[in-house]
Parts: sequence; C-alpha cells; structure tokens
Amino acid sequence: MPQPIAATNDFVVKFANVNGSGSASANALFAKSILRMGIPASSRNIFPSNIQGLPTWFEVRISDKGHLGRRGGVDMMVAMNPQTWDEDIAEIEPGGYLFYDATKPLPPSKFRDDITIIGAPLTAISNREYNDARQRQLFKNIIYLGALSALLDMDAAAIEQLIGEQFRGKDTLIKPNLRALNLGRDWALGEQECPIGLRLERADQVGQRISINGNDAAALGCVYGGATVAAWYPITPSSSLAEAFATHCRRYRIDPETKKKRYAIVQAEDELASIGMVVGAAWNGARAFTATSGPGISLMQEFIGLAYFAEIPAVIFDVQRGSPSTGMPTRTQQADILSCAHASHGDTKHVLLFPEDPHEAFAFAAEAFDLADRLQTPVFVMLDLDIGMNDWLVEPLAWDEDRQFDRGKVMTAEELEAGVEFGRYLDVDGDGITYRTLPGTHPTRGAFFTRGTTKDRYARYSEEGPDYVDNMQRLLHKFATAKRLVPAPVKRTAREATRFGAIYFGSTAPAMTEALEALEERGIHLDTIRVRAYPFHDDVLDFVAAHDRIFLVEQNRDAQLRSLLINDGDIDPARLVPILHYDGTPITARFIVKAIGDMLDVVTLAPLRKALP
Amino acid sequence: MPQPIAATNDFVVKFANVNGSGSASANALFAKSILRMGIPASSRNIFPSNIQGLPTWFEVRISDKGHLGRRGGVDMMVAMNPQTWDEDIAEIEPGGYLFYDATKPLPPSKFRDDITIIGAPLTAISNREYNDARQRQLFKNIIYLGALSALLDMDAAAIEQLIGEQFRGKDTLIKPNLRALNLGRDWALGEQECPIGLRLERADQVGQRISINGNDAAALGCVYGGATVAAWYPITPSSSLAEAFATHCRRYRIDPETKKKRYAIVQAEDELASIGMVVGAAWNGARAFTATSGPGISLMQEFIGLAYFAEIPAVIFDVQRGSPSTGMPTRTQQADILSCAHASHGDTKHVLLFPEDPHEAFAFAAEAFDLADRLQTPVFVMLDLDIGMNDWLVEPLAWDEDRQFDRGKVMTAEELEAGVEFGRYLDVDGDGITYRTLPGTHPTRGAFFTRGTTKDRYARYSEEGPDYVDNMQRLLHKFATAKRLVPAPVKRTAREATRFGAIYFGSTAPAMTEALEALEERGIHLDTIRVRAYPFHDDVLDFVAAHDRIFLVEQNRDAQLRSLLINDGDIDPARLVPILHYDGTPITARFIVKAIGDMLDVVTLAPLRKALP
Amino acid sequence: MTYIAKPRLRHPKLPTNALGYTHRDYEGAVSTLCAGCGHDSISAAIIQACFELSLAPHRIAKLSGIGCSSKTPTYFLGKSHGFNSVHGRMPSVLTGANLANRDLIYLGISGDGDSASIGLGQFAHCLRRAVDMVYIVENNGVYGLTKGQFSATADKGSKARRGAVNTDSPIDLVALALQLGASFVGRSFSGDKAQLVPLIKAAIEHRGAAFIDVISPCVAFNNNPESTKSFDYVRAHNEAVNRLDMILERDEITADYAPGTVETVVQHDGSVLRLRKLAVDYDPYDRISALTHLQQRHALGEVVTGLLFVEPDSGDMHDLLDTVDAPLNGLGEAELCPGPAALAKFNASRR
Amino acid sequence: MTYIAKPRLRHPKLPTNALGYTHRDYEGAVSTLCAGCGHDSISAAIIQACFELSLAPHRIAKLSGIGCSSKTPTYFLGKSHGFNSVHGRMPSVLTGANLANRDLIYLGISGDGDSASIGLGQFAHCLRRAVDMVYIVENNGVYGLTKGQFSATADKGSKARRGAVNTDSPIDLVALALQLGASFVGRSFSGDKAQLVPLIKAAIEHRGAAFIDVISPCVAFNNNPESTKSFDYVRAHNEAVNRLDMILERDEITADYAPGTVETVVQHDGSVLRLRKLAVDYDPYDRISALTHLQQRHALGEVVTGLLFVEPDSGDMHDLLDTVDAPLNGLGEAELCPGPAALAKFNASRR
Ligand SMILES: Cc1ncc(C[n+]2csc(CCOP(=O)(O)OP(=O)(O)O)c2C)c(N)n1
Ligand SMILES: Cc1ncc(C[n+]2csc(CCOP(=O)(O)OP(=O)(O)O)c2C)c(N)n1
Ligand code: SF4
Ligand code: SF4
Ligand SMILES: [Mg+2]
Ligand SMILES: [Mg+2]
Repeated sequence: MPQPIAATNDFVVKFANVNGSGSASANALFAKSILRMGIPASSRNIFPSNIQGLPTWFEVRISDKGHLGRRGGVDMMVAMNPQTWDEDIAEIEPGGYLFYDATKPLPPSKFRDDITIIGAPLTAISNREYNDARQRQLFKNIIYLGALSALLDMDAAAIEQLIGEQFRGKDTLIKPNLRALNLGRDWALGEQECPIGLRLERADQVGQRISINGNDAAALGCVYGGATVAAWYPITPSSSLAEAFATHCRRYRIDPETKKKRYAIVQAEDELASIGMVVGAAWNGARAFTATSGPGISLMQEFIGLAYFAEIPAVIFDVQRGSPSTGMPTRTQQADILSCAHASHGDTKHVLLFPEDPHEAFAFAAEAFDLADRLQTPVFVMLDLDIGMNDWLVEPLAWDEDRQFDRGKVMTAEELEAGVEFGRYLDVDGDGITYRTLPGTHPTRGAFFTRGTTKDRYARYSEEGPDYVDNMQRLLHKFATAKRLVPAPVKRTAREATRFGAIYFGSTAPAMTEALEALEERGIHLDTIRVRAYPFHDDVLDFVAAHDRIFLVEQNRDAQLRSLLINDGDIDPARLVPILHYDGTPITARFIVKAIGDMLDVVTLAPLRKALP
Repeated sequence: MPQPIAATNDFVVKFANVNGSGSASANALFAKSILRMGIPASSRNIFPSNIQGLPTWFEVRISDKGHLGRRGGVDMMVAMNPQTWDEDIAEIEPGGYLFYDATKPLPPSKFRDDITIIGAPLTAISNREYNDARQRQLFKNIIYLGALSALLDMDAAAIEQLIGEQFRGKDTLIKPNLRALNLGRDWALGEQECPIGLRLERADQVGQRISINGNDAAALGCVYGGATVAAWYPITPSSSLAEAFATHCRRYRIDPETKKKRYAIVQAEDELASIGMVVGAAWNGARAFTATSGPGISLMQEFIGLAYFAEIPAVIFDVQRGSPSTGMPTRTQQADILSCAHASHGDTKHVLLFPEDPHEAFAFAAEAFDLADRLQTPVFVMLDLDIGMNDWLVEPLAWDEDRQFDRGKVMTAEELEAGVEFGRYLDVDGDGITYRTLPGTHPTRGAFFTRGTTKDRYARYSEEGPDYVDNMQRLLHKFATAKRLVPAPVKRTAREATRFGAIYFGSTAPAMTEALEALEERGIHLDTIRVRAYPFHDDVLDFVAAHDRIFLVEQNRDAQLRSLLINDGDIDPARLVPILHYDGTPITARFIVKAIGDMLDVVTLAPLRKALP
Repeated sequence: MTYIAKPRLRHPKLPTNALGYTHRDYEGAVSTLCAGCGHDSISAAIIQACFELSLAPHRIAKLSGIGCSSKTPTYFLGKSHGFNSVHGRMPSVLTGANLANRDLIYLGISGDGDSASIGLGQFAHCLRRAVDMVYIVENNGVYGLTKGQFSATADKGSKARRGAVNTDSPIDLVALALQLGASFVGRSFSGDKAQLVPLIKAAIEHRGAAFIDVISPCVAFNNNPESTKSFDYVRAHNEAVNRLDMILERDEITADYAPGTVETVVQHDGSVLRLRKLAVDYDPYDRISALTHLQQRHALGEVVTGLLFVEPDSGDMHDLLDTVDAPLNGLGEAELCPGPAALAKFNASRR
Repeated sequence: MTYIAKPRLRHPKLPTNALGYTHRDYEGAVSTLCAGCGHDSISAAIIQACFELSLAPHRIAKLSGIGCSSKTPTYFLGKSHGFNSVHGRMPSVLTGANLANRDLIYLGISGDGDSASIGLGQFAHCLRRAVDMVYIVENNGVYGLTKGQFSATADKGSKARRGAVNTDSPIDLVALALQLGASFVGRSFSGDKAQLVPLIKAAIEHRGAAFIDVISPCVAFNNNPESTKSFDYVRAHNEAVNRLDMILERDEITADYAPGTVETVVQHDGSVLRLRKLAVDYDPYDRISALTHLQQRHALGEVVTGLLFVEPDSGDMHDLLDTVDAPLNGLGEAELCPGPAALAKFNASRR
C-alpha cells in the first residue's frame, strides 16, 4: 500500500450523500468552519434533478495556496450513500482515505487496499442515542461531522460557534447538535488515532474575504443597481437569484414610513411573459430584469429581438446549465453564448457580460443596468451553475459612496418644453445611441410609437429600404460604441516572454489561475487575457495579434466564444486553439494543464524557447 | 430630351397601384401573356403589410437573354397610384416611358422632360362605359392592360385566350373583360402611335418552362415527399405554403373510395404548438412539417433544441422576410441563417437547405423529408419572400418514376422479434445515426422513453458526464455524416483561369448569373460555387482553398453564411469578402456588378492577370 | 382608408372638455384599415370616451399586439405613447409597464387571434393578476392582417376563402374573463357607439382588470351574414342586458328613472355608474349567475352585450403587491441603493 | 423512493387479465419521487386501470411535459413508448402524435404548473380540438420539481417557504375544461383509488378529449392543512357528485341499485358507465349546470369530485378532420405520392 497522503490545509474532501437526508447543513458546517479557521476553502454541490432520495455530493477543496477551483481527484471520501459506493470508492486518490458508516459490515471486496479505511458505527451510535427516526437521520450527519473534526484536527470551537450562530433563535436546538457533534468526536478520539495524514491547521489566509454564491451576490447587485421590477419564472439554476432578490428587497427596500415595497416582483406564467414584463417595465422607465436558464433563453428569443430592434433596455441573467434542451439541469456549462449573442431571428448582436465569480456577479449585475439604460438594448449577465449555486470565497463586495445610476439618454419634460428636437431614432451625438422619452413626460411633445417594424428616425412606420438600412447601420454603430463601455478584459503577462497566449472567461478563472502556475512549473509560459464582455474590447484583438498561438478555454462543445471572436475580429481560426471542457462538471486545473501541456509538448518547446530573447 | 429607349423583348415595366384595387389580376395577365408569346419574363410583387388602400407595385422583367432576376431601374412605369406618384416618376430611366391616368389633369411640374409621357383617360373611359362603382374600378385595370397591349405591340390573341382560361366556368365574365380590353386597345391605337420604342415580339424562348411561385412548388414537394401531417400558424410570407399544401392535398390526397383525407392539416394556436405537433407526429412516424417565417423561428427555438437532442425528424420551411423582430414583413431577406443553424440554447447544429428557385423548392421540399428521416433531426428549407411569393419562370418540376421514400433507420417488429439488439442511441453503423422504433411496434421489445434530458445509449436517464459527452460527440459525428447526404453545391468555372471566386446561395442565383456575364464583359472572371446546404460539402471548402479571394454574396447585414463557413471550415476571414444586400428588395445584377467590380478595380487587375498562365 | 388627411389647424369654436382639450387632441394618424372595418369605429369610441372623461392624453399609454386591431393605437390618441409589441404578448408588456408606473391609464388593444389564439395564456394570466387596465379585444373571428384564416373565436364549421373549414370549438373570451377573475367584464359591438362609449368610460374609471369584448366585423374576410361576427348577425341577435350611463362625480345627476329599473354603482374614484336594466333578472354583481346567463343565451344564438359583471371595490395588482404609492420608475438612488455602509454589514454577515 | 428494486421474475400464480398480462406488465421503473408523493398513487391507479381494461401495453403512448408529475410516465407502463417533452407543451406533442396514428391510446400526464401556468394555452387549445386522449393533471398547487413556488392553481394568499405570498386568483382547470368543450371531465383525488381507477378507465374508453384533474398533494412543499391541495383538506371537503362503475361490454352486469339512484351511460365502444348518484340534483350531461354547480360548491370551499360531465357520442379530431381510417404513419408511396404523370399534368397547368 502506498504512503497514506500527508497534507496540511491542502486537500480535497468529498461527501457522498442521499438527496433530502439532511446532510447539506452538516456538510456546509464542515466547509464554513474551515474558513473560520482562516483556511481558504471552496465547496461544490453536485445534486440530481430530483427532490429526495437520489445521490448528491458535496466536494470541499481546501487550499492554503488559495486555489479554489475544482482540482479533480479526492483525498478523503465520506461515503454515506450505498447507491454510489463503488464509484465513490473508485474516485479516491491512491493513498487517500475512506470514511464510512461501518454499522453494518461490508465484504472486503467492497474496499480498496491502497487507501486508509475508517469505519465509524454512525447508525449504531445514532440509534443508541435517539429514538425518533427523523432525529436519528439528522444527527447522524452531525455525528460524522464530529468524527471528521477530530480526524482532521479541526478547531472544535469554530464548529460549536457556527452551530450557535446557525440556531440563534431556536436555541433549544443548539444543545442536541453540540451533543451529537461530541458523540462523533469522542468516538474518533477514542477509537482512531487522530489526526490522520490530512490535517487542518489554523491559519490567517482568509482575510476579509466572504463566502457567497453568485445568485445571491447578483441579486444584491440588482438591489444596488436600482432594479425595481423583477419578472421571472422558476428554473434551476436561476430560481435562487430571483428568490434572493426578494429576500434582499424585504431587507433593503421597504419604505420606512409606510412599510410598503419599493419594488415589484412577479412570478410570471412562463418565460415569454417574464421577458415581456421586463420589456414593458423598461420601456416605461423602470430598471427591470429577469433571471433564467437555457430553456428560458430559447423562449425569450422573440422578445429579445423586439428589444434589440425597438431599443429597449432589459437585463437578463442567464444562469447556464447543461444543455441543449432540458439537458443536464443540475450541471454547469458555458453553452448559451451563441444563443444569447445572436438571440432572435434576423441580424442581431447583443451585449454579454462574463463575471468570473460572485464578486463580479455583484458588480456586473449593478453595471448591467447602467449599460442597458445607456445602450438602450438587452444586456445579458452570463452566469453558470457553478458560480450561481456554489459558495465561493471572494473579495468583499464593494460600492462607491457617491456612485450614481447612469439612466442614459432620456429626454426630460424641460428639454421638450425648451423645444429640443426629439427624434426617437435620430443619432444626434454620433454614437449610434438616440434619445428616448418616457410615457407621460410632456402633455404635447415627445410622444412616439414603439414598434418592432421598420421605422424612420422619427419612429414613423416605414417600409422604405433606405430607412431600414439607415437604422440597421446605426445599430451596428451603437454596438461599436458598446465596446468602449463594457467591462474591459483583464490581462496578465507571463514571467517570461512568450508567443503563446490563453483566453478564458467566467467560472473558468480559478482553475485557469491554478493551471498557469502548474504550467509555469513545467516551463510553459502563457500570457493571458480574461474576457469580461461581448462585444470584444480592442485589447482582446490586440492580444490575439500579439501572439502566435492562443488557447481559448471554454466550457462548451462548439467553442462558441471562439466563433464570435473569429468573426468579429476577422481572426484566422488557425491561431485560436480551442480547449473545451463540457461534461457538466466545473473545469479543473488538471484538465487545463493536461490539454495545453500535451499540445505544447507536441509543438516541442525547444525551438520556441530559442526564439525568445 | 434623350433618345427614347428602344428595346425589344428586353426591358422592365413596373405597375404602381393601390392595394385592394383589383389591379393584381390585370397585372398578372400582362405578365402571363408575355410568357404565352414565348418571351422569358419574371414578375415581382412589392406589397405593404396591409389589406387595402396602401401602395403596391408589380414589376415585370422581360429578358430575351433569360435574365429573370431583378435588374433595377424601370423602362416603363404604369403609374396608377397618386400616393406614390413622385417616387414612381423618379424611378424611370432617362428616355423611359410613363403611362398614367390622364382623366384629371396634372400640372407640368408633376412630370419629367427626359421621358415619354402617355396619358390615357382611363377613369373617363371606364366611367363612361360602366355605372357600378366596383365595375368602374375593376375594368379600369383591364382597360390599361388593353392600352399597353397596343403600345407594346402585344399579341392580343394571347391575352384574350388567357382571359378565357381565367374565367372558365364564369363565362359571363369573359365578354365584359374582353370588351374592357378592347376599349383600351382602341384608345391606344386611335390616340397614340403604336408601338412605342419598347415592344414585344413573339419568340420561342420559354420552352417547357413553367411559371410558379416557391411556396406553391414547395407545398407540392411536400405532397410528393409523402408529408401527411402539416401544422402551421399563419404568417406572411409563409401562409401561402401551408394553404397551397391544403389545395394540392384536396387534389391528390383524397382516398378514391371513402373520399376521406390521406393527410391532416392543423392550423395551430401559435408557432410553439405547430412545431410541437410536428415533433409529436414525426416521433410517431408520420412525415410532418411546418411553414413559418422569422418570428415563428424565434418561438420554435425550444422545441427545435428538443428535436436536435432527442433526435426527432422535423421539416421546417422558413420563408424569410425582412427582420429582425416584426421588421419588414412584406420584404425579402436571407437573415435567419444563424438563428436556424444554431437554433436553441446550448451546443446545436442544424441542417439547412438553400433552394435557388421554385424548381429547387419543390425538389428540396421532397428531399427534406428523406433527410430528416435519415438523419433523425430537424431540417430547415430556407426559402425567402422573393422565391416564395413571386411567380418565377423555371424548368418543369420533375419526379423519378421509381423513386422511393427513405424512411431512415426504423427498427421493425420483425427485427425486434428476431432479437436484433436495440439501443435508441447506440451507434451500430458508425455513422452517428442510431435506430429508432415507432410506438406500438412490438408487444414486449423496443419501447423506450424519449426525453430532452441526458441519457445513455439505451435511452435511460443519466446525469453522468461520460454519457453526456459520448452522446454529444456522436451528434457531431452525425452532422459530419450529413455533409455527404445533403444536396452538393453547384460549381461553375470561369472562361479564363482566375484567382477570384464567388459563393452565393438561394434567391441570389438569377441576379448572380446575370452579374457574372456583365463582369466577364468587363474582363473580370470569377469561378463560382452555389451553396445548396449546410453543413458545407467538402467541395465548398476545396473551392475556398483553390482561390485567393472569394466574394460571398448574401442578403443580410451580418454576413451570416460567411460566419458559418469561417468557423466550420477554419477559414481565414480575410479571404472571404462579404457582398451584402439587405434593404428588403431582391438583390440585383447591377448591385453585384458594382460591388464586386469596384473592389476588383481597387485591387488593380493587371498584376493578377500576369500571375495567370 | 381615406386619402384626405384631416386639416390640423384648430378651429376656434371646436368644443373643449374640462381640461380644455378638443376632440381632435385625442385623434391619431389616418387609419390604413379597410374602409368599413369595425376596428375604426372602436378607435372612434375610444377617442370619444377619453374626450368625454377629460383625460390628459399623455397620461394614457396604449399597448397592443400584432394584427389589424393591434395597429389601431396608431389611429387614436396621437399624443399618447404607444407600444405595438409582438403577437399575442401585449398583456405581459402592459403588466410590466403598469408595474413601472402605476399612475398612467393603460389601454390594451388586441384582436381575437392575438388574444384567443396565440395569446390565450397571457390573456388569462394578466386578468388573474388584477392588472389595472382596460383590455379591449376587437373581435372579428378571423385573422384580418394575414388574410382571413380562422381565429380561436371563429364559429365552428365556418368556411375560409381557400375552402378550409373550422373544426375547433370557439372560445368565448367573456366567459373566460368571468372565470379568471376579471373585476369588470363587458361586451359590445363596434356598430353600437351609444353602448360602447359609456362602457369604455366605465372601464377606464374602474380600478383593476377591466375586459371588454367588442364584436368588430371584418368587412374583408368575415362579414358574411352566417358569421356570428358579421354586422347583420350581431344586429339581429344583440341582447343587451343593460344600458349604462357614466356619471362623473362632478356631474350632477339629472336623469331620473322608474324605480326598480336602475342599478347604481359607485366606483372607487367616486364616479357613479347607472345601469338601466334591460334583462330584469340580470344581476351584474354575481359572477356565477352572470356566467350562467351568458352561456344559456349563447346556446340560443344570442349575443349578450352590456356591462356583464362588475366588482366596484376590487383592488389592483399594486394593492396586492403592496408597492409604494409613488411610481417605481420615479424612485432614485436615495430610495433604491442601500449604499456602502449596509454593504459592509452584509459582507460581515458572510464571513 | 424505495431503494429495493422490485424482483423482476414472474410469479406463476400472478393473476392475469383477458390478454394474459399480469399487473406487473403495466408497471414501470422504480419511482424517484418523494416518499408519500401523491403522484405515485396516480401512477398506481393508471397501472391498475390499464390492467383491468386488458390493454396491450405497447398500444399505449404516454406523453408528458416537465415536472415531478411529468416524470411519472417513467414509473408506469414500462412497455409503452413515452415522451417527456418540454415544459407546458405536452398537448401539442400529443396532438401531433395522435394525428400520425389514430389507433393508439394516448395518455397525457401533466402538472398544474405544466398545464395551468406555462401550458394554459396549449391545454385549452387541445381540448378545443377534441383530441382523443386522456389528459391527467396531477394537481398539487405548487411547482414541486423546482422546490415549492406557486403554480396557477395555488390558493390566493398562500405562503411559499421563502416568504412570498401568492396574490393571483387560482385557475380551476375543470371549469376551464368544461367551457372549452372537453367531452369528458372529471376530478378526483390521489388518495381515493376507488374513485380514481374507474374514472381513468372510463376516460380511456371515452372517444374524444377526456380531462381528469387529480388533486395530488406535494408532501415536500404544499401539504400543510390550510392548503386546499393537502391530504387533510381534500379528505375533509371532498364532495363526490357520483360514484362510477365501469362495465365493459364483456362483463355481465351484476350489481343492482335502488331505482332512480343510477345513471347508465353507453359509450361509443359499447362499454357502459354506471353512475351512482350522490348529489341527486346533479346532471352530468349538462355542461352549463355542471359548471354552475361546480362553482357554487367551490365558493363554499368544497372540492367537487367524480365524473362531472360526459358527452358519450362526441367525435374526435380525426372525425372532424375527416382523415382516412388507416393511421397516417402507415401510408406509403402508393397512397401518398401522385407520381410523374400527375406532375406532367401539373406542369402543363402552369404554362
Ligand atoms: C409570432 C407571430 N406569428 C404570426 C404572425 C402573423 N400575424 C400577424 S397578425 C396575425 C393575426 C391577427 O389576428 P387578430 O389578432 O384577430 O387581428 P385582426 O387582424 O383580425 O384584427 C398573425 C397570425 C406574427 N406577426 N407573429
Ligand atoms: C421552459 C422551462 N421553464 C422552466 C422550467 C423549470 N421547471 C421544471 S418543472 C417546473 C414546474 C413543475 O410544476 P408542475 O407542473 O406543477 O409539476 P410538479 O413538479 O408540481 O408535479 C418548472 C418551472 C423548465 N423545465 N422549462
Ligand atoms: S382585413 Fe378586416 S380587420 Fe383588417 S382592416 Fe380590413 S376589414 Fe379590418
Ligand atoms: S417535490 Fe412534491 S411533487 Fe415532487 S416528488 Fe416530492 S412530493 Fe412529489
Ligand atoms: Mg381578428
Ligand atoms: Mg405541481
């Protein structure tokens, strides 16, 4: 048997549970207490499209180096689900650890001899201590948490404090939970030698960072961004964004005197209605958004085309999931890029934002409303299940004291009264963006008719070719203007000069950062640029021009961002090498390192090195 | 004043009328009688999105050379609409002719002095001869037809025969029409010198060709292709396709004994329902189709994604119109290419067919059902308003005596009984196409569950990454197989060897053919390839590889086919020069010649010529 | 359509309303519909109603879907913002607009294809939400703009030009509206301005979801006498349950009626509706009996018209959502953005 | 869910039906729904009904939308083809399938969100078309699969886990089905197998659009006693208007009833329905009075169940479309393709 893995503050623990068995909160406690110990950690839920009884996993990545993307591989498996026993055991790294419920014995054939096996009589303990079936089930989870805390040498105080916080209010629940916790600890301390090779040591590497999921953060960004109307239709993984918005609004948006709401949330009958309400509200001057996922994007196509052509602001959060069709509703992907960028029939181009984590999800959510108002067009915030539904450790959310909303070009009653010329589609500033008026502004001036048909610069119905072309050209010009307004990409230059570059975006960021370090150790240097929006900033094209070969890392099958880049940038496809991960699990550093490493090994680095100064 | 244009069997006549004034049939008679005289001619309707009272035009291109695309410019204007008088007059070529109703005099300022003006007292004549208002209106049209027949030296017998055919059955109507016709002829022969510079001379250049619009032809193709279920929702310009299918079915699909229908047509409540019905019917083994236009394509996205992922045949006719959004509902465009090729969220690729005219519309319609069954995926037939709603002069429709339907891979009760292994998504032949069974086939074998979620090769629900990737890779492989099955492109080699090429598709064909001749006269030689389907046949990629610079002619703003070609063919965009016409009118030879000519003049041809052997 | 554009100069003696607006101030562009189209009469009735109610034109927003009917907002209230959205989806756009600014008056104009075929779902759900609006369906039983195909209100068995026969059972939007919870439901006829104008006025004054089904014959495609949506048929079978007089608070009540023949309805804004009963047994406050009466008469081929149901003191969507009184589109940073201090607290809660 | 997969070996003594199939031949995969979910009882009732009717499993097609309810077709009739389509659109897919082959039996399974929220339009229009099917809504007043948001049948004022309150008035699918022309309408309760099984059997035997609204409590998100979709509430307020016995022609009629207490309905296929009246005044042949009764009782908080309306000799979509008797998906070149000769004639007509 290989050496048992020995690692401190740098390993992966995975919990295999049954959906609806109450393990979620115990597992969350485990992850949270590690953070409280000052150790960077991230956790990911892998759950089924079902409510109760199917397999679910909880993967915790602990990394003192602060690598919080998925690593791949498992150092310790907490195997609580008989249904998935075999695949769970198989996933453990050689030298790794298996923790399981040994109450009823299993044949040796069920185990591996290259791992350390720790069997705890969890059910036995729990049944001994509790009579009520539900209690037995629930506390079993806390018992294994206790056992783990001892095996991994965790700071018990941190856990106990968290339990205290969690049940604040329902204090009667605190004691029994603490008791269960200690049942587990006592068993481990008594029966096992603690700690094992994997251990946690109090550190000071978390700092000001917070633990939050992207849907929660984006929802708060909507509150800060001044959204007053939300229309949505439930769909995994986006529902929790709309629900979080409601929660935040109840906290921040109640009129202190009247106790009435400074917001309106409507759960629509479907996605056609939710986007329709957003379009109607935005047309009428409110900041409005909807949150959905792939199937919703498909249903919203017609309205998105109307908003593009009639030039109505709209903010759409697409929390991407496994696709096409119903696909893998509880898995992650970046595969809606084309269907959003070119949403609807005819010639259309839409603005997309690509936050890398919950921190940017908050920032871009607020930003999206300014962009939508400024550009008078739909703006998509492209989240995914990994960012949206998992708790990430990120920099604290930030808001500038004297930041003002940019409501864009809205002509006021005063301006109309003063006789300023108003043409709804008249490009007075030469940036392709025209002035609008809101209904009810002025008794006799500025009223116009909004429609999805062709019109002239004064919003009059027209079937004239020249009016149509004039308008479509202006829309292209407006899209060019958008380049300058959207979040700029983030560049990083390799330690050594290199002809190789990499482009990535969204939730790929943490895995990419980790991969770059590993590649560097292998002597492979890559300049990188993280794309944060479509249309592409000129820096992105310059970056491509400055490198011979660029790897474009995406989490979809068809290299969708690459196709946008090739077309908009008139780039020779040969120079953009797609690196594609799309099995529904978050991309890992290991995958990127292997994919890029293998290719560059083929290209034989030697001659390249020579080429460098 | 310039020389009045003198031309025989080669000029353009345009009628300016008021929608709903009954001019349509008189104008159609004009065009048809020219064909009856053995002279090639095509006609195009330019009509408003309205039922009665707005301007409408009818443009007839007469070309003994057989150039039947839109030419641009008007040699004779029949100006019957006061609303559009000024623009109509302006459109006449210098030296051209104006024919108008001179009953109430117009100030000289209303005319031009570089054209020949022919004023006929049409209203006066009509009011003199008829009392009933409706009759006065209707016969006025026949009167101007009569006048034109004299002025252009048309074969009166041909017109009279056509009138006879048109009113066969309602014979009482024949006489009055003939009378009206002669009222016009007599006036012209009496008051004007006939013929004018433009004249029609009996010829023998029409041959076996027929006059038909693309929707009618495609509908007949559906009958021949074995379609039994049609579900549709009315939308211009696709409605007449579904309505023509009904007409053809009443003629060809009634069971001789029972008089019952061998087809089912459902006008659905919307496009989501119509595509849903098509998917349900095709799943259940019927050949089913829907016809729609841009907005319908947007609404069908979700179902199209399901059909792609669950692999269900479906035939969709997209009769493209001016877009985006409601756009220009009565104008033509080729702008739904991207929204069809990548329809729905997630990674999808769909098969598109591009007929060049009604003749191919018939052929490809029938073909589409074989392809859909063979590939078990949606197949789009990309028509446009120009092909769909205008009468074109095309080769007669052809059908091979012993042609059989290709129903694709459907496992039979016998095979199942014999114990042949059945896995709905099991690629037994290595072409990416798997066997399906139809409901009700076998009492105990071959039943499976169809779903839009991920599944394994035996159609069992799965959330496993490997199952998902395996399936998505096979779909790519199937798409590669499609390359070989779709209609191959049509190549044409220039008289002189050249480094320049041109790619075009669909309704651009006639204008392109004419343009090539004109360019050749200017010493510009282009090899061409007409794309007839997506995915692209290897010949298309070879063609691109074989030329330094290729012009890609499209009728949309964003060079949509070009972007597909660049991506799928990994082609350097610099080599594909977009030639884009998208104002909603059919592209003209003049436009193409100018666009390509100008560019090549810049490139200064001399050095290129040298390069050639 | 008429080619003669109306002279725009204002005649000094044109009658004005309480706000000093003339009838012309409520008109729109010249109609491009077919001469004789029922829809144009409805536009005229809307203009008349808004003029008589002395509404400020710019405080009205008019929204529609796609169709000849949905085109009409261009032909009335030229000083109001309008939104010709997409086919069958006007209700959601109107709902959103209303959420953004509860202070405007919302007119939703639709057709039977737009609302009963493609739009049935949105039609139903916006009524369930009690959106404060006047929802008018210009019902001709046919798709006018696409040249005469059946809509979901077309008579079963009716024939289309191209020979197709309608085999689906027709939808009665009034019956649906009653069932779905609309708090004001009426039906009228484009040819009966005397009935239609007060009905529209009452609907505008009503707070909540007001629906009016207006039979509006399509002279181009569905005006043959057998059609229940034809001028002849409706004239012959029109069964008005009551006649409505709208009396604004400010107007003193003059007319007096024989006792027992009149219902008086006081609306939330104090305006008074007087219903002269025509069907004595008819009770416009009872949803269930209204529905029953409607269906029984319908079975006899009658077209029941009038103010069929009203729930005067019903609240609207904003009451249900408990939103602030000020229009949401008017709130600024101060009311909406919690600012950095609150964010610092929030951050702390996530450590 | 239960972890123990059922042993697949066939017990020799298992009872078989007329076709020689055992109950097990109608079962499906192991359910992955929550333990106690009402939907599982409905699956059991469907299995029971098909077994008792001795249907050949492969002659049944089961279609659904998306939701916990829409997942259930995986858990019954494992030998039948199934189609789990997209959310709210099962009706159009089923309609298309039925057009292609009129000889199969079509079961449409849906949820209240799937049919009353996103799917309301398709729900309505497929009933108008008289599609021959059994359309079952497993109605729990909530979105189960997405974890407890309101559906369009949720009670007004009910609270969701996350504190949101439902402000929309609920939709009664039975009332809509009656209005839209369904020719067989029933309501039952997942907890009342004795009522549900015969109702499903009768619906299957019925020719035309048969709709059954089955209250099916969601134990995870909407089973609190105040919910009108909870076990407790329905048990307490269930008002069955009648009890149904399905008697297939072949079965001899044994049971005898007190005179006047029984309705006998002979269906198109000769099968006989016996309705034991519970509400004496109730007439299941009268659409309008059925609707009225339903709404009056509903106003009293009662849940009216039973066979609420039936039109035994109503035709179906194929009768209306007048399609050939043979399934369209079985026709070949000979029947469908006119061939070259006809084409030559056609060409000639276009010269
Ligand atoms: C998504 C979509 N489908 C189809 C159409 C075509 N279309 C335009 S108007 C119309 C029907 C209008 O009927 P109705 O609402 O009754 O209005 P009417 O013209 O009869 O007044 C249709 C089908 C469209 N514009 N959009
Ligand atoms: C287009 C689309 N929108 C949203 C969803 C997410 N979704 C899945 S099931 C469901 C609701 C199901 O509710 P119901 O039909 O009542 O079924 P139940 O789970 O309650 O049985 C929703 C909104 C989806 N799958 N597709
Ligand atoms: S087609 Fe019918 S609905 Fe449309 S404008 Fe003409 S009459 Fe009116
Ligand atoms: S969530 Fe509700 S509906 Fe879904 S399986 Fe569980 S109990 Fe049934
Ligand atoms: Mg209509
Ligand atoms: Mg439900």
